[in-house]
Amino acid sequence: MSLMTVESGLSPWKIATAKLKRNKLAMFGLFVISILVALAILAPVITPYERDRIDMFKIYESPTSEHKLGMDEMGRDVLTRLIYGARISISVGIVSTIIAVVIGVILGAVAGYSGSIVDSIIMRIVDVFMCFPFFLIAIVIAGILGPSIINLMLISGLLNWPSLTRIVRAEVLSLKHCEYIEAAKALGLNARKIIFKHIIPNTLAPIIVYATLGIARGILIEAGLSFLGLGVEQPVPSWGNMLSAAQNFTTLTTYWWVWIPPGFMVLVTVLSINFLGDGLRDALDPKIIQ
Amino acid sequence: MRKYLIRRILIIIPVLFGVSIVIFALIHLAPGDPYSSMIDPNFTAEDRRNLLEAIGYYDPLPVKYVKWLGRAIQGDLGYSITYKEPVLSVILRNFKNTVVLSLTALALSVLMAVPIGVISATRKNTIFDYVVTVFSFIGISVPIFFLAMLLIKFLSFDLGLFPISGMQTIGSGYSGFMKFLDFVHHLMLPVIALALVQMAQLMRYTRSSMLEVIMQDYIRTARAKGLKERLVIYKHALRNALIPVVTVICISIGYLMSGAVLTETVFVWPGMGTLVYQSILNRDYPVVVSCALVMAFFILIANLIADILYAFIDPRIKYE
Amino acid sequence: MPEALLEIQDLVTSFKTTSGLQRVLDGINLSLRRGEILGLVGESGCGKSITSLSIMRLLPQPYGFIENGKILFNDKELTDLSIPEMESIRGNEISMIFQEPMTALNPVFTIGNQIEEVLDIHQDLKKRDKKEKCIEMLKLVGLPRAKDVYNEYPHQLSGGMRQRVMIAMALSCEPRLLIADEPTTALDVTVQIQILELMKSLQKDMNTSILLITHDLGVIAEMCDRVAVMYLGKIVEETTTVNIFDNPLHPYSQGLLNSRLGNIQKGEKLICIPGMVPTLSDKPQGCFFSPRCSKCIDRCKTDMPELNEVKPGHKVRCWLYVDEDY
Amino acid sequence: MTEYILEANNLKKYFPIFGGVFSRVEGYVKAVDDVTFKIRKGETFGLVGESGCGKSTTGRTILNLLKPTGGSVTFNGKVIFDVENKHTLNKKETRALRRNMQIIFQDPGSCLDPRMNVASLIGEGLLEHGLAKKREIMDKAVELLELCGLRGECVHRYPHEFSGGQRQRIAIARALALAPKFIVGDEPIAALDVSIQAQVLTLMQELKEKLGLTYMFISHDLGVVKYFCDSTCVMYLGSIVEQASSERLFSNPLHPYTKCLLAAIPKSNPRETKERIILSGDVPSPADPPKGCKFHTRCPQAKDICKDTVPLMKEIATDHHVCCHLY
Repeated sequence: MSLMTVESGLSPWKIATAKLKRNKLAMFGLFVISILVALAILAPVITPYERDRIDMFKIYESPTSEHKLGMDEMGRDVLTRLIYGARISISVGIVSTIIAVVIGVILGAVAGYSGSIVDSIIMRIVDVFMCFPFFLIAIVIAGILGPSIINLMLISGLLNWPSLTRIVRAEVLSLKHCEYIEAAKALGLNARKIIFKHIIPNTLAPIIVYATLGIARGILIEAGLSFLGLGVEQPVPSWGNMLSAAQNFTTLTTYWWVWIPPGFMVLVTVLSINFLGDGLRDALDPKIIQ
Repeated sequence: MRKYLIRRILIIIPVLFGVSIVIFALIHLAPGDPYSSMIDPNFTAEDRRNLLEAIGYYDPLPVKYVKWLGRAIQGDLGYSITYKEPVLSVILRNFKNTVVLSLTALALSVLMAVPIGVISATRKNTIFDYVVTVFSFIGISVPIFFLAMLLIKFLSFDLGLFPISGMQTIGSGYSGFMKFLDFVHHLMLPVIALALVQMAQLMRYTRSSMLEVIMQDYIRTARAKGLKERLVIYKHALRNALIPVVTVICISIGYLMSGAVLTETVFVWPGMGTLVYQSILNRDYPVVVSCALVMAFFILIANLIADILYAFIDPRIKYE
Repeated sequence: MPEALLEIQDLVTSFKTTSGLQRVLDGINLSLRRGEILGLVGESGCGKSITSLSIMRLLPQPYGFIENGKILFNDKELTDLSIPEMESIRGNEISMIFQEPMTALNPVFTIGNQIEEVLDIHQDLKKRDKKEKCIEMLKLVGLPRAKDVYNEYPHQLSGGMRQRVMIAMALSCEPRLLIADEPTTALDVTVQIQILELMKSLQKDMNTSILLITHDLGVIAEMCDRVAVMYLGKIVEETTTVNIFDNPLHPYSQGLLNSRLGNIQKGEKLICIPGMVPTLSDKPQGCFFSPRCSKCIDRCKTDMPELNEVKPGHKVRCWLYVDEDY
Repeated sequence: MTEYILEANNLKKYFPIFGGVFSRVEGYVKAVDDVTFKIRKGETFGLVGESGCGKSTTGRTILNLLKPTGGSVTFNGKVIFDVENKHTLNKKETRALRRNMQIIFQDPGSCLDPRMNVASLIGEGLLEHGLAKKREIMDKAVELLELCGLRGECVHRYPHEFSGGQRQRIAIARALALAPKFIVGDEPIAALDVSIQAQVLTLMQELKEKLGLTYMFISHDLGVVKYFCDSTCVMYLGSIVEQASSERLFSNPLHPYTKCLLAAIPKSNPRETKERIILSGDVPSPADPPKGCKFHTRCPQAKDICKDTVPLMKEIATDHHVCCHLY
């Protein structure tokens, strides 16, 4: 055995990685996201000014060589706050997605695997959540709970799980009748082992895709709620609350440098994540390995 | 078919029950008691207590829930603190405007998105398809209020093509047809903002649904019959591709309303979104919560319509 | 009038793939006489379905295309025809039935609608005549409740009934050529024989030629006058059905016949063709069958033999029959 | 006395049909309806029938992969389940049973977990039953692969890198890993090409001789069954209609359905003239089978009695059972 040349196989993951690398839009998305994450982590090192430093004489100063993106309504450097804002926006996206994925996957797997009454109860709860207009209910809860980052993460996470539950359930249901699951049963594996060794690894693809796109959704919700003043509060900068400066009509029409950069950042970030998510969807498509 | 419809309608009941519980929970989560501002501040604590007891403030939760549900079914959603009138009449006034806005946007986006999605699918991997794909990616990625603000700044303020906000020109004294034109003029920009975002989603959906259908065996059969390619696409493929798209259109009414909340706020369009936002700022919780209830009900109806339409366009449902 | 209804000459069909062009059909020569049933037999991936799609010019777009060769149908060169000209031939002069009756009919239109559509395109009939003709066709293919079926949707019919509907649709314009791509593979044995008998009797009545594609030599024995055996995009043997069963020449044809279990006695050892069909991107040098062939000689490993007529009406692509008189 | 490895008595498996407004059980699809058979040690037992006749369900039910609705199965003298007497195996016994009974599925595309390599696919059962330690898995997998005619170097490859026939060999290797005595083959060659079918069948035959296996071979292809099986059962709509040694069944079929089936096999040679009994119509729905003899609606020899009386299984000759009023 040791002398034999062993052929290393192409695992589905390797194929997916290779496929993803060929997808230009997805690689572009990944590249942009990497830069943004690096910026967010390195914010204190690379920003030219202190985050909350106020220069009363430069309120609404237009972009200059000193302040590349100008100054905001309180005389703070927009570029600096923009880079710090990435921290909040991205972490809200990630944390809320983790919450949604944990709830969604567990409930979906339980509903799909157990079937019968448990399944119908979980699915009715999903129906209830799905029939609230997502953003409206987020505003209502945010309004009641009051603005804070933690509330923001919770709201976004707690409202985002139902569709994942549906996806995971459908996936588990179709896997349950798959012949290799039956083969595993015939080998004597118990339910727990079948779920962890066969079902979960094979449902991972849609979960990864959903989670990726979920981060994008989280960032959009942060932007929306903070824009309305129901999310992140001053002086902590987030892209959403920077945008809310444009609620002031003069700012909207004249001091474009205060609100266009954060809006643009949200767009670019969400777009990159969507590119990546879509690329992942194609790359992880199980059809290619069957 | 009838069985299918009855089942669909019956499924709504537990969902409505769930919705009402969530709403009721929200009412109770809301800070402060909604009555304090309605009671004469000169009342003694004793009087206050008696009064609150009389309206059931100290009842146990289940009793309160049943009473609340009973009133809600009769259309009594409480009393607005800021508007000093029943919540329902406030909501109905604004609801109308939201419906006009979102349905116009929906109609526009469907009319644009479905043909573009179909063409994009039939010309997969052409320049047209790439442009459509990138455009729809941008559409699903842009925060709608940011898009709205860009439209206001560039189209309304810089170029002066559209009014900046509201539903009509204040103090213009327009009447009749002119008034309607003025209304349409105000409507256009928010509709464009909403429709662009909605279109992006529908386009993607139509395209992928179409791509899937084109691969089916019966499309090959249709071609083998000698059918013209145009008929193959617009009769055989489209009819099948539209089945899931129609469902998505109905369901997207809910998302449209969500998008409308932010759009309305930016354009100061006096709809549900503006009402919710203002009420939150005014801490007028009965209005806030009731808005959620009305919207949920509306979405539930939209989903039901989706199911019914589904049964009509897909013959496989009728006979099951 | 030429004897051959369909004459395929040096047909090369290729697919664009991520790893370059792949020749799925590699110089097919085939002729089909009027009123004849020609069988095209081979294992999956040998290109038999692609042959039929090439004739119909319905190759999956934008990947598949005809690289070279001629397809003469009734003196017309199909590869030169414009799209509208081709459309007027499809379903009218050449029609086709497919393997999967469950998915080959459009689920959202009634059976009547789908059959009338063919009449709409190719014939100028009044509305009432159309319906009459349609019901007549349904009766012709042995559907007992033709009038009801007319208004029904595909999902209300069983697989066998759907395949009958497909046949009715294909024959409604009395085509000269019917291409049947594995028409009974998805059906049960008892239904298969119903469909085969139906096709045989209709073929006699209408004097249609049939190109029958199958992997099942039993179906060939049942139906065909002549047969062509395909392997990896090439025809390796072409002769009468009787010849192929009595005296197969190509080692691959012999192997296929030996692999059939029906007429081997229990306990007898099966003579298998070793190995498996190579992939298109990995075609062997010389004769494509040489790595699996038990009679492989040196020459087979370097040169591809031609399809030679070694006996009247018996063509074979094999070095064993080239120089010596066997 | 012949030794039976498996006996199934009055086996039933019904699937509920949900319907109506409240999704109540409206009826049952009687996929397997009172089936009784015995399999001798060391034989290949064939189960043939058209799609939907319940042959696969029978195979899965005797393996306990589906919960039986009724009846009992005895394996190697041990009762696996007996629904009427409420006897089932406990977890430990079930596990032990799994070692002795394995299954090979029809679709080589979906019977192997696409995310596991060959070594872990084959090793899974070994580890589960403690038959090999982790470091021995590789050698054992190589050994089994070579036994099944694949090169041992392939152990690190993934299912999608193999052709259909090779995957079926891997599936066989996986089933053999536990050294079972009895293997159910659920249409194991139906999805394969003709030349590959012969290869896989030869492999199964060799393994049977080498390892002393007993097969239950489920197929719709009468030619394969005739060649491969020692005794054969014909099923129609969830019931066995005829049962005999393959030799007898194919030379002297008694039940009209068996006759029709045999007559429907395409000719093996164009010169052959076959007498055809063409059945009219399709198989009725198993949710609503005809009363009396289930075959009477299509039977060319149906009599009045067939319409309302269910025929009983009769032994016509030694080892030849038929379920028909004609006999």
